[in-house]
Amino acid sequence: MSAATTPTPTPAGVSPLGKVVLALLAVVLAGALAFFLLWVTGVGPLAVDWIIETGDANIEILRFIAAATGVLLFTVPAAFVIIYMELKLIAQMNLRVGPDRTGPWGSLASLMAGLKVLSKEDFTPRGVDVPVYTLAPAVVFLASVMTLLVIPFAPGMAGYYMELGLLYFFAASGIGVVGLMMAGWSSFNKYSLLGGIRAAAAVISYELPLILGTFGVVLLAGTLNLGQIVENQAGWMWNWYAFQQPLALIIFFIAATAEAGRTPFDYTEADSELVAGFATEYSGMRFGFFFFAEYVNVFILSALTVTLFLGGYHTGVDIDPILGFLGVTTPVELGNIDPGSLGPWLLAIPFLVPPILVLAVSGLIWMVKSEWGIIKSLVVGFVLTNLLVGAAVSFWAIFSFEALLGLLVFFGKSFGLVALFVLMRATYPRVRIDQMANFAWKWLMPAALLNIFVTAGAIIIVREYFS
Amino acid sequence: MSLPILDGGKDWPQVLLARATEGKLPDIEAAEAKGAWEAFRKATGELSPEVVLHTIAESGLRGRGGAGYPTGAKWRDCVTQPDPVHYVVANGFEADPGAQVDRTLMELDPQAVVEGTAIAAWVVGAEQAIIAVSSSAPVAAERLRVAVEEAEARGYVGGDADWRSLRIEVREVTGSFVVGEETVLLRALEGQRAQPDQRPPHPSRSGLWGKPTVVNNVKTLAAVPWIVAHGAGAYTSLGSAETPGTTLVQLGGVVRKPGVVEVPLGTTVRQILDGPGGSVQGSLKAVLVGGPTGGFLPPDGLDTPLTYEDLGQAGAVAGSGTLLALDESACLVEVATLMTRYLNDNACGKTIPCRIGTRRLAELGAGFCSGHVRPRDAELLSELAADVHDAALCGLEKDAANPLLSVMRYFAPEFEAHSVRGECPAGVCQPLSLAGAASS
Amino acid sequence: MTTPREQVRSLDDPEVMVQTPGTIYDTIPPLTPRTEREAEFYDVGDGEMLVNLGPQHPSTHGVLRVVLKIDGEKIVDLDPVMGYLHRGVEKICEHGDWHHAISNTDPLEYAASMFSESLPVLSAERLLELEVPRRAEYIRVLAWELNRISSHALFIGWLALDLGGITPILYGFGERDEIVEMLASLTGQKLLFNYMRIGGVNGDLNHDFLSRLGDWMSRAGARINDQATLMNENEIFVNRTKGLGVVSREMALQYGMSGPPLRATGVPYDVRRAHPYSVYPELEFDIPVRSDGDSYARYLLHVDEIKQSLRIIDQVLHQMPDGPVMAKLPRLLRVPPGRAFAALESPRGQYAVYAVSDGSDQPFRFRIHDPSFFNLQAVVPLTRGHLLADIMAIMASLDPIMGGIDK
Amino acid sequence: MRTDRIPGLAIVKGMLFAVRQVFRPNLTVRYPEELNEISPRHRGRLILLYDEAGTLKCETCFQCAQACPIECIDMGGVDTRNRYHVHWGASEQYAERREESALRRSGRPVPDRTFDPFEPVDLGPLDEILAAGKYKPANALAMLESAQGVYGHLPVAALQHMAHQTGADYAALYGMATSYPHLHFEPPVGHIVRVCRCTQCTLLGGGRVLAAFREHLGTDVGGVSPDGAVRLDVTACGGTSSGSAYVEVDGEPLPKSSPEDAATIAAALRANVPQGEAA
Repeated sequence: MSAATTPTPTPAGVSPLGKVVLALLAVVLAGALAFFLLWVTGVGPLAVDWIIETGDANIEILRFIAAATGVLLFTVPAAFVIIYMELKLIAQMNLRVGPDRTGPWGSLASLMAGLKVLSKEDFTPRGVDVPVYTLAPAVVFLASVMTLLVIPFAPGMAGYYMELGLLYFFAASGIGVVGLMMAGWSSFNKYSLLGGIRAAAAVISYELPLILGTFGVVLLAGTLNLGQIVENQAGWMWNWYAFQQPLALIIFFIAATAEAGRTPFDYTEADSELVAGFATEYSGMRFGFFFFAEYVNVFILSALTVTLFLGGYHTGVDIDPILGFLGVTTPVELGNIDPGSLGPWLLAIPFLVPPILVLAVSGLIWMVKSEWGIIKSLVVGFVLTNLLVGAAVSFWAIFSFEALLGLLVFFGKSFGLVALFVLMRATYPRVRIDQMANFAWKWLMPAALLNIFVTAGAIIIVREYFS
Repeated sequence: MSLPILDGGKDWPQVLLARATEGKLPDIEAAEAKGAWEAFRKATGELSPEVVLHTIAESGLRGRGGAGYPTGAKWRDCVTQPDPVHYVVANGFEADPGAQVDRTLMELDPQAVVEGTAIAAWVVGAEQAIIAVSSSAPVAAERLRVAVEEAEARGYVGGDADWRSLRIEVREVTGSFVVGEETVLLRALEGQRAQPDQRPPHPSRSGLWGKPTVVNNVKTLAAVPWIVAHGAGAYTSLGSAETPGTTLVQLGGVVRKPGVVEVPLGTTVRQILDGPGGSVQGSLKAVLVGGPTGGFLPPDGLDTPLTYEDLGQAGAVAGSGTLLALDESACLVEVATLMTRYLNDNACGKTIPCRIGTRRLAELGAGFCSGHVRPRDAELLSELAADVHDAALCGLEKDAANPLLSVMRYFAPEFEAHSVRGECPAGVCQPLSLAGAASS
Repeated sequence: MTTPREQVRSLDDPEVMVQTPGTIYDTIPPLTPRTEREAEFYDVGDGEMLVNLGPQHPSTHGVLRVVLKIDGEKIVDLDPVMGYLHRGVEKICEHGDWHHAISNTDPLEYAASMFSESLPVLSAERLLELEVPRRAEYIRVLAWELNRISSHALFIGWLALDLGGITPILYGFGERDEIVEMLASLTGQKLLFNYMRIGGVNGDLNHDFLSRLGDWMSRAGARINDQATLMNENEIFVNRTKGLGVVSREMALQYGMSGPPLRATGVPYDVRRAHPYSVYPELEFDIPVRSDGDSYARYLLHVDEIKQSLRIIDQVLHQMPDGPVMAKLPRLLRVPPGRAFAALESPRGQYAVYAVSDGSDQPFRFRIHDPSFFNLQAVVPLTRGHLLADIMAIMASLDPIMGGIDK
Repeated sequence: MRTDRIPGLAIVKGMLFAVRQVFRPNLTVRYPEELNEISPRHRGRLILLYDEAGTLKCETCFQCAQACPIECIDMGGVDTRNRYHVHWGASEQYAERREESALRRSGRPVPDRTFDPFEPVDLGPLDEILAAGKYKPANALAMLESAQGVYGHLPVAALQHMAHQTGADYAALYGMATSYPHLHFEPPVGHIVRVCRCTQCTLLGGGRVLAAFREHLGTDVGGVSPDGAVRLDVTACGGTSSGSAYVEVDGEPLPKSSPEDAATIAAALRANVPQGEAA
């Protein structure tokens, strides 16, 4: 350690970043080598042909698998977004700040909650009926995830266009309740037993109005294929079934809250009575599944409401007449607008649209973050709009304008309804189980039946006398 | 400064002071002539550690440090510990300022102590042994070091063969009265703060540096060679049935011939006083047995035999082995109070009952002496004494209240004299100004 | 006659042994029942189940265990078990002097500790016939009323939380925090104030407290009105509480209930008017009374009482005289021998103490009468036959504080 | 469902109200950034209190300070034997407690000698002792003894330096030193009076002699007279005292001792007259 010899900077091993780069380099070299070998020995082209050939043969299965994985992968981030939205919204309503430590404005709070739940030990208490106990969360989660397959997110972008889409939807979501009862029964705890049985009672009394509620729409649409139902609601806002079936919408929405176990009816895990209802004995990722399943349920039911009643991915504004007014004569297929035909308005777009967008976004930010001051929210707004527009344009380039617009509109409506669910959670106390049951049988069921008769009658009259 | 050696009664055996040669510095040749290290050679040569341990246990030898714990059991407990490293500590730290019993033994027959330590270390399998001596006895420490060097020269210890590689070290320790306590001494040897530790675990399980350690009084270790040489049966025949063997007692006070004498356990206090002590000058008022933590025995209590159990019942304790005869000129209440105050000053302060309790006991005693007595004081004193005894973490605290308690038990009229009539039978007490006590 | 100790059978007694785990319906059979009511309660019919509600449960306002015998959702019978928070405060008070009693009785009604700590103060003053300076009396009334508002704000929040609404509790705490911050600047503490002293109060009003009180008065009770708008007409809340746990006049008087549960049945009994103490006779305020005695009436009553308390605070601030805040007291306070019964109107009812002094500086006996002890007993007849979710609503509306009940 | 009014109206009103709340400023105080200002009368702060009789409620026995897991107990004061004890533990528990002595801030006049500026001491020899002891707190006793050998006593500067170097806590070293009677804090004195406190000497009036010495030297056993001239200490006669209690003055034993002699000797020693004339 004498100071005489000048200490040469011995490389204390490769820095972490160096290690990553080295690994990548290795992979790339291996790939190149493999490719070169395949190509030289002639095996490569044969393999490629074989892949293409078998692919064509059963494109359907491949498509289904792609759709299913896409749906599965989509649910988890959606659940994170909804959890964060609920945390933040309820906090603001309670004059609280809500999560604001993890990530900007606490946006990573739900992600952290997910990781925390992942890292907790899922402990199996003694005296538990082990097979049923471990399977319950899987059943509940899968049930709610499978239903997403049939919902049309955007034109041409639904998991699988099933003829009996709606029937499949209710069948899948029905299994969820079985999962709840499995959990309630197997965890050898009186409170969770009560929670499980309450879930059963809720299903019996609310599944019927939920399904009967949709009969009106089915009668009007004439098909169970959700994609077709949404197509029927194209054009102006009043084509939406909500305006033709207002009563059905209300019935469906109330039954949906009960189905999802949301606040006026969240007796399955009513924390002030049953501690944590059916999920009392669960911990770690198993509890995480229940937790996610509940929020995915909320999203699915609001998505279904949007699909059935609020015109799915349609903007509710018939674009053609406006274009006519703007002097655009040819029936415009949104995808290939001929810029030239816009005439003077073409200039408007680059100058008017960005500032309006920026002002809108920063206005929104300024309202939420009043203490930031105008300049800061403007800056943040500007950055955010650029990101959004960038993402939208790139999405547009990949798919198509309709798909982009459809997706945005669909998500806007769905998350709007989810916000409504969250609002209800903030302001409502819990309904007692017997009040809930007789409300379902005495009010919702007759209303749903009445609605079906009225719609049927109307259809017959219209077909008979007007067409 | 050292007291004369008195010759014991007619048939009293000489175990510890067999080789006590007056005046001349005992060297190893003379000692060996009289049989020193012979037991060590016999043990290490012919016998195995297990046999020696068995003989010690059979002999019923009990610790002379004051607690009277059977030495055989203590060694066996230490031997059975899995930890390979063991220590042996000879406790020559004589805490009682008024006693020089251990010092006399160490000065007159250091070989016995060193040999006993060596045998103990050999049995227990200790690589290192420490003989702790109080820094107020430099002569004893010097002679012990000489004895150790001679033993190393002889090759008994300090060699390099496995069991002969034992290194014996003589360490001078300075500290207050409480350092005489087993665990406190270990802490002092480790250089830590001199405070006792919770027992169990006993030092035989985790002592010096946390290793199993055998801590024995020098008197106990000095008896070990004699037992190994003469066999267990011979030792049990000496002294009383449940506490065989002899111990050293120091006579003082108004006895005609003060000095140190070797006494078989079980002999009564009266025999010791009248025999070697040459009976008492003037009228005997009380006998203090056991130094500052001992108890006062009334004249009619002199027949209690010198054993741990009987002394315990009588309210005294073997302690440092001092017998002080008091005549009418001593005011027992004042002496007891001063002894309690001494114990409080020398307490380590670790437990509240000991640090505060003994102080309040001293104040109560001073209250009696100076006559400021509150109605419930006597009752409060006995109650407080019981509490201090129960909360004891070390020997000092357990016996701290013995003086006052024994005076209240046997000399109640003297207490009444002080509290009710406010005058002192011995005419000694003026308003005693205990510096701290009176003013607070 | 075998004492209860012998009746306890050891765990390895086969009959007591727990059967093989796994069946959800097995319960450890209780000890041999001591009373015939216990015998009748513990023989479980078929289809019935014994469930423990508490002692560690989210909505039992402290540590209370209720053994429920339920048939599905319906509560067949219930047996509340109390004593989990029992520390023997009355006995402890006998060992400390009268000043210690103040800090001992502080945590009894921890949601409104200004009242429970005044017990030893009022009873000692009554025994000493001590004349408390008028300014101290006014400051006491001010502190009482502020504490009453914060306690009512909490009550409304708890009631809503027990019924599932999660927003009103936040508004309640918003209101309570402001008041409690104010009292902290006056007394130094936020929950257990320890502010009352025998012969007056611990400290005079200071600038910090007055400035906070001033700007709070301007928007006093605003957040409680927020709670009211959220809950008063809300159909779900009204359905859950209207006509639930109806307490009749006779039943209330028979159970010795007091405070809002009693006034909800039409009996206008309020200690501030019935046995006036301190300077209440000089203040005008009326006692809100309702007649239908159900949980909803009790809730509305609390909202009205807050308005009355605001009126009182206004008057007190205007009539506040000057002068000392503490009477002269000997260093070693020896209370003359005798007996005194001192009562005051706490947010939950009549808080009273029967104090006996034997002339020494320590109270001889300190019998505390806690209102929630009597109010909570009504839970058993009220919830029998109702559903599991109702027990929360009824218990929350009776507003029990376990600290005061178990003492 | 009671429908004397439009059924859903109140619920909708409640929801609209909740939405309006979103835009009102929220009440949370974000703790680490914004601090709720504590009222001057806040009673949560740990400040040493006197009991009614005005005596310190605490004997600074250090047990709580050593037991405190987060070392937040900051204590200083005088113990019953009038020996000052030192501060212990980090004092940044409350942001505003930057100054050294919580006591001084509490406005109570307590002699706090530790924080008087102690005069620096030549730490050279101490470093050698520390090196010999391999800076290990386990050898603290040996190092303290050799330090006393060098300086004649244990100066505060030396103890502080030793604490910093070995990493042992200052109070632990101080506590160690106080538990051994042969280690002293006061600078070396001119004269030392040693009195034997064995039972034999007590019987011969040792108690009264010691009391007299305490009174005239103005200190207790193990202490130094206020003017720093004489130290009162303990010795052991081993039971050989006869006639009167065994007393040593500067090493030579007195032929006989009595309370009166004690008074004269004490006075003489303090007047710094060589011991010869006083006897």
